[in-house]
Amino acid sequence: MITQVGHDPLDIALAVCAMWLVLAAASLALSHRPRALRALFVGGAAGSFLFAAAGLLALFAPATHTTLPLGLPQLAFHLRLDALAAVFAILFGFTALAISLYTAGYLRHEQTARIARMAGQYHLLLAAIGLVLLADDAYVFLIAWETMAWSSYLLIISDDHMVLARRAGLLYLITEHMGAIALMLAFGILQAGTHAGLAGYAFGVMRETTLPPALASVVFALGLFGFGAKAGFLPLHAWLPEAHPVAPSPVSALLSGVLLKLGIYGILLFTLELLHAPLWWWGVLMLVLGLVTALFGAIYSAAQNDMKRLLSYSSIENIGLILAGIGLTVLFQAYHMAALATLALMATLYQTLNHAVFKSLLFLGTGSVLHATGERNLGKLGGLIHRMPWVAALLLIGSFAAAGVPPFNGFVSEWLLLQSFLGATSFPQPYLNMAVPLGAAAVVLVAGLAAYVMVKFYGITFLGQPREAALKNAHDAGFGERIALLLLAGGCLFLGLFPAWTVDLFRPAAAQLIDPGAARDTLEGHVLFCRLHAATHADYGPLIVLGALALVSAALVLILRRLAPAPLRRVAPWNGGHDTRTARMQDTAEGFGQPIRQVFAPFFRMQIQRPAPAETAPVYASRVEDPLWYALYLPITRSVCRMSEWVALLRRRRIAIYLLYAFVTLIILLVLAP
Amino acid sequence: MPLFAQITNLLAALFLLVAFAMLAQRRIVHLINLYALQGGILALSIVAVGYGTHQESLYLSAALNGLLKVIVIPLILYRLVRRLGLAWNRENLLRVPTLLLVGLVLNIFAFDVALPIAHLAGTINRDTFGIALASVLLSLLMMIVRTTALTQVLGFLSLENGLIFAATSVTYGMPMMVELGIALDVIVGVFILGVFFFHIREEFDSLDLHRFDRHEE
Amino acid sequence: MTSRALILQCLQCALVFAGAPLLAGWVEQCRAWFGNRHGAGPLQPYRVLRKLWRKELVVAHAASWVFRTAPYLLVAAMIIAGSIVPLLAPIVPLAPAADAIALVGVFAFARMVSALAAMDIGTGFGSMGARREMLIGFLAEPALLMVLFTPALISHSTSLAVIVRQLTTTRLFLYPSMAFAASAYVMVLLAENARIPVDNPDTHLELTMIHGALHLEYAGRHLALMEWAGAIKLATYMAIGIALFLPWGMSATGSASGIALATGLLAVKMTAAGTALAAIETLLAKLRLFRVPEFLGTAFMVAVLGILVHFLLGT
Amino acid sequence: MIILSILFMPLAGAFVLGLYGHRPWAFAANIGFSAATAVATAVMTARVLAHGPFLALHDQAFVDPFNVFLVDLTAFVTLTTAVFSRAYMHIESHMGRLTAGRLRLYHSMFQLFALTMLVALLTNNIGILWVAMEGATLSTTLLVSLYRTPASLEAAWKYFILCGVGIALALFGTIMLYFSAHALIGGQASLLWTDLDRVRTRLDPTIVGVAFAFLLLGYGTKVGLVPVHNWLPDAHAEGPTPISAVLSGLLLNVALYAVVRFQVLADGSLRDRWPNQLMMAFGLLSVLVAAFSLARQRDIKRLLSYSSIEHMGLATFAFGMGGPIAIFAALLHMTVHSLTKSSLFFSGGHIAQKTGTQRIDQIQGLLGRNPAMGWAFMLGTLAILGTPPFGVFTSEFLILTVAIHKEPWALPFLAVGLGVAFAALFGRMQAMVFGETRVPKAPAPTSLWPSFLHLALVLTLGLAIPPALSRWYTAAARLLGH
Repeated sequence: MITQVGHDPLDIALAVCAMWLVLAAASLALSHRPRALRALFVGGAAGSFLFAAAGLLALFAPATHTTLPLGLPQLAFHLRLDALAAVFAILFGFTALAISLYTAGYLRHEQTARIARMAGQYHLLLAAIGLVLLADDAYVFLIAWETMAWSSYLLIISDDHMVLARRAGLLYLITEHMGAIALMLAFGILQAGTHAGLAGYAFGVMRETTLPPALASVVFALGLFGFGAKAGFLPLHAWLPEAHPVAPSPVSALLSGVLLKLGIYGILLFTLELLHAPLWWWGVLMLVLGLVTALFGAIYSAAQNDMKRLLSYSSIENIGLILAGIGLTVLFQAYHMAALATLALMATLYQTLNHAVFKSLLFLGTGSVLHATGERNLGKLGGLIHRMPWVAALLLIGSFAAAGVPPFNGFVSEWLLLQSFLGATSFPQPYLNMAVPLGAAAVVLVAGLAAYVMVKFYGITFLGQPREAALKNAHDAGFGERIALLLLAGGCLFLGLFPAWTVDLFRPAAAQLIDPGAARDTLEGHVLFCRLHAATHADYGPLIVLGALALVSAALVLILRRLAPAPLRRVAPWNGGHDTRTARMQDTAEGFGQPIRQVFAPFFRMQIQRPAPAETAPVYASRVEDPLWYALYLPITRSVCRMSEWVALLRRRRIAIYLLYAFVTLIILLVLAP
Repeated sequence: MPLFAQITNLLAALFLLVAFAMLAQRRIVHLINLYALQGGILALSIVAVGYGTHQESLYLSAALNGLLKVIVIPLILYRLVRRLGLAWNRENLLRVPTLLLVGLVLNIFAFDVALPIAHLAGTINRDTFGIALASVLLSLLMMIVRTTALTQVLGFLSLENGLIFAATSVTYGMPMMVELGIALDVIVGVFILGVFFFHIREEFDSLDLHRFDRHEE
Repeated sequence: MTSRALILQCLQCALVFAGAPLLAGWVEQCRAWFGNRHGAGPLQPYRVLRKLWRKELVVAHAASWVFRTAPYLLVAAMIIAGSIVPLLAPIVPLAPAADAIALVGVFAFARMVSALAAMDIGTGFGSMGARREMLIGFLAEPALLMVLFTPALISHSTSLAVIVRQLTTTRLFLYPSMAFAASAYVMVLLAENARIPVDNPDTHLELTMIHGALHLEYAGRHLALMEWAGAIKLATYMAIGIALFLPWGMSATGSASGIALATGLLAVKMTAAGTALAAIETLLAKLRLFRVPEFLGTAFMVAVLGILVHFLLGT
Repeated sequence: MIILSILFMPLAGAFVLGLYGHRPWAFAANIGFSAATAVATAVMTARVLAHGPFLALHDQAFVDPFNVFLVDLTAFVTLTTAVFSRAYMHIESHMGRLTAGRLRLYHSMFQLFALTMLVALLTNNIGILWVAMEGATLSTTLLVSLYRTPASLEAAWKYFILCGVGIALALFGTIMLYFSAHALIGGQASLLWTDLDRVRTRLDPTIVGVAFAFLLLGYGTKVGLVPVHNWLPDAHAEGPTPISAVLSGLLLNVALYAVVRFQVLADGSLRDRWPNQLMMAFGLLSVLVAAFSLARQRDIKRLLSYSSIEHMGLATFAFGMGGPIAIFAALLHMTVHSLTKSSLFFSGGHIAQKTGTQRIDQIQGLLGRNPAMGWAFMLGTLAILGTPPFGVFTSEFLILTVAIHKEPWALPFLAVGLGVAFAALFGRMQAMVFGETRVPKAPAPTSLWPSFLHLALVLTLGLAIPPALSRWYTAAARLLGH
């Protein structure tokens, strides 16, 4: 425990935000010096480190706040760094540290103008994210939130010559803006409830006020929509698989690793902090929505053939799990089951942190693959483990983590989540008792699918034989990128092996949002294992599992060396006697996804192109489309178009008609005049 | 009722009649004549009001209006018509009876709106307010149904007549400065329109408004 | 933690490690008998292992370190799993390492390792086997978890040791929900261990095999390890089933006599379970691959019914 | 005196440039006269800051917190537009689109237009206000048709007729107001706003109700309120860009200013919320219709003009809601909209000039060749769409805040309007700014710094409102709200 702090963590964090802004401005000045521009990213990384450190300091100190002399006349900028924000500050700082380092290396071969543009936008985005976490009134929050949206939009369309990038960027920004409007309304209603005028926009005042349930539900719904647009759960997910593939890989990592999490932060802020008395059905709604999203994401990611699309659907899946966790937390909280609420909250936060780390790792890894091969399509990769040993080894860790198997980090949060599901059996409503535990099955199904997806992702990219001749020239990641990947893989291992220590990071947040006593007692543990005292009792000791794995395998190796010292001989693969000289004998990405498409066929909107029997160069292709796109997005677009057509009918090409409008309006006004 | 008030009411009725006539008139030259007539009636009614209320400034106003609307503007318009070769052009007006019927309905509506207001008025010739409103609405209607630029402008000018009529007969005149300003605007407007017509004809070969509605979205 | 517990733990590890092939052999022997064949005897797996041991280690050119480390990791993972399940007494020092959920996780880890290893060479069979294996995995896991939830709800813990202690130390009590759980568990066991009707352990025929395809490129001691890991997995699943559904006879205190009795009883239970497995396999026919989801879906439904029954009838 | 000097500068400018507007130095002289006007307004502002509001010229002119900042804004935007116009019109005359005579006309009318707007703002006499508004229409009619193309003639014609009719209706309203006040005040003073304001509670509600209908519809035509907005897109699209900038940035504001002045009187007289409801209805309708119209525009300046309709609708709605915060927000909205929209017209004008087309689908990849132009346009679009940290966000935020308190029924409409407008306008902008570069290299230097200057001001207003400005807004809100 840190006792004496030299500086207020909030000041440090603010200074870092200011520094990022300065770096963004500096990119304008240095726009012709590529080395200096890349050095900016190292500076940004240092800032990220400080930000994470500030978060860590803030965890163990009482929340600090301050105001800046900016903003509206009766509403100066309120800033605050509390325990919840601190958790996300650590997440953000750590992830951004790795991503900044990675980017410094990644941009080595880019054009100077592009580096300059990215450097400016990237650091602006970092500053905006930092400010979102520090914001303590709705005005600052919205400013930071929207600045974050459009600066990330600019990053997404860095390759603006691609039509797809522009389309994706537009979809993203429009979704975000709709969300922001909803948030503005939600904050407005919250503020109206405080009866404090503009000053009611300060979160501090909102925390003191309790809204009547009906209004609170409206706020909740608007907030869920607004933050959902950012986090990307159903049906607001459509921008995710479009934007991630076209964005530069570090940006995808930042999007998936941090930006989605801020949606989660917002939902936590709304449901547990600003609206204090959650209603039980909010929890159920989020739980169902979360599980549906998770299943959707998992199924769809299994059907993808593009590395980054696959990963982005996997992000949807993880966001779904996180949302389910929040749903459980709120459900427990609504029934005042503090211990279980704490458990579910910790599962949520754990999952959030995990996903940030491993998904950034995976996206950065795909970035390196993309750099080395110029290929995003899984069907044209393969065998990269020989060419890119570093990336392959580190991404293996990431894949295991994403698949949620012990002793890696993905499993810890899954375990906590399942345990909280298991506790969901003593609600006053019997049907909740019966229905909620079934959610656990969905979680496990999702985890199983995630493992499937990760085997597909890793196996097809890195294992097997190269599917294209050009892959033979692939090179491993450079130094900066390697450091970043190492950092994130280390993060995965740490989070996986030391759950008890990680959980300590969440205690202050749980104490802030739920109950200090429960936060202290629900989970305990030490370096070897962590122990649960909620409705169920259980232990999990990943370090023991890993130790045993290592010990037994080492012993086996030694014993077998001694007992069966047969020499190793390299031969051509056997393959049941079939020819293996061509890499085309391997499963394609589509082939690997086939069982999923078969099993979940009703969920897909599929187009399959089957070769004719006599074709000499047979091509099999399948395209999986999002049914929600057709069920929701296109109809909305169409109805807007129709509306605007109707409105366009008002333009009649005749002055006489326009005069008639004026005339009729006048008559109407005169009729209506009092 | 004093005599001048009776005269004002009579002039108001004539004013309205001319407005109806303009609505139904097809030939441009006749339209201009009617406009001049309306201007004359307007000037006379201002004189009557000035006489009845002993406001000398209204005589000036009457002179100004008379000069402008009986002489200057009609002259300009005649010249324009001649130079544009429109003198005997006639417009295709659809269903004059229908139009007049609509005008009648408008009239009733205007009187209905004006009634409560007229009751409150302290001035003597309060009933003219309804007539002013009616003639404004009729002029608007005329602008809507006309298809050439020149006739539309005539509708506009007649609308302006109605306004001045309202200003003088109902309220015994606006302050002089305002009246002067209004007059200035009207005369500048007419000049600009004159310039305009030539450009429009140059570009479109016609003053028919249907021709130039194609640049829209 | 007493030294007795430690001894017990070591004993259990050894028992699982060494005894697993025997169980596999016994099942094969029973199948042979049911199929009117003589069979090679329950010790046959040991002979196979010894033969593979001595053979030259042949590895494909394209194989990377993933391929070569996988067998060791698999055996290690299975041994860990086997040592956590209470076998003779509900005293397991290693229990804090993993509860029932983590146990499922360990199996998932092993599955992923074997699937990745199979894809490493880049042959058609390898990746086909990998995807089928993963398919069965994600279908079976929810069912397995629902099975485990029933006893976990009864005993308010997911720790296997706690569950077993709860089930053995209270006086004999029949939980109707457990009957559902047990039948679902059997179905999951069949799927997870590549038995008929989901997979045929005897064949390497490409159209039918799932599990076998994963081993296709392995030879020598690697193959031996893979086979051994499979045997341990089967034994562990049997042990879990016995611990959850037939825990009676375990020694509550871990005394020497109790352990001896428990060992004897375990041998009887295992023999019976092996025979039953062989009988099931003989009676059923192999399903088409895309019927497997239905099969496992049934298992899931049955397990969920078990939970609902638990809520309905209470404990 | 100071007011006379403010009015004298543009008047002198109109005369001088009417004679010499085609000379090479006329471009600079145009800036000079505008700058002189701006200096004079600054002096007046200083006086207001020091001594408070005052009446002048026998009560015919007045300065109060409401119009003082609009006067400043008008002078400032006129000045920056003159600066922009220097570069822009230079290129235009180089390209042979303007003869000497037309250049003279342009410069002269530019100053005259500035004069009419200043008169409209500063006058206390609602009759003079009407005359000035009509003058503004006349002077800009000639500017809209400056190029004498069929489209511009058509636009000017529409502008003239529709605004002429509108303003005629406003005159009728003015006359009725005069009529109703005549009995109470009598004589010339019945047209003075300050006097009308004094007796506003005693004005006859029946007359004022009808009068307000006429006034709202009349001046609303010039504000661009739906359904009497139809002149606006054409006039903006076909005139020279500097004129579009001042039309959108200033004329609409001045017209709205007039509406609000009358709303204050109507409020006092009617004492029910009829004027407010009317303004809210017109405002909302404008927001919605403009938002949905945006989706179908293919011309860059037309696009911007529909956005103007939307924003004026929003400001009208805010004035309609009433109350200190809403009026504060509406005033702020007028300010930031004026700055942002003129900035957008500056950059948009240069874009159209460089690419030789105003059609959106023929413009692509601005960022590649002319990054400054691309960024100016993109940031301007973001700003106008209410994206923080730009000032438009602040005013929209406040408007929504008040709407939540007072008029929750309007929220869905506002949300839909803002959302659709965002999607439509941003989509168009993106298509122009990003993508493969198709834009030829700039033929002549551009003057984008007015554009960036405006954006910087808007950005500052989004982050913090200077105390002096905030005091003005508050004082104006108090004045209008009583």
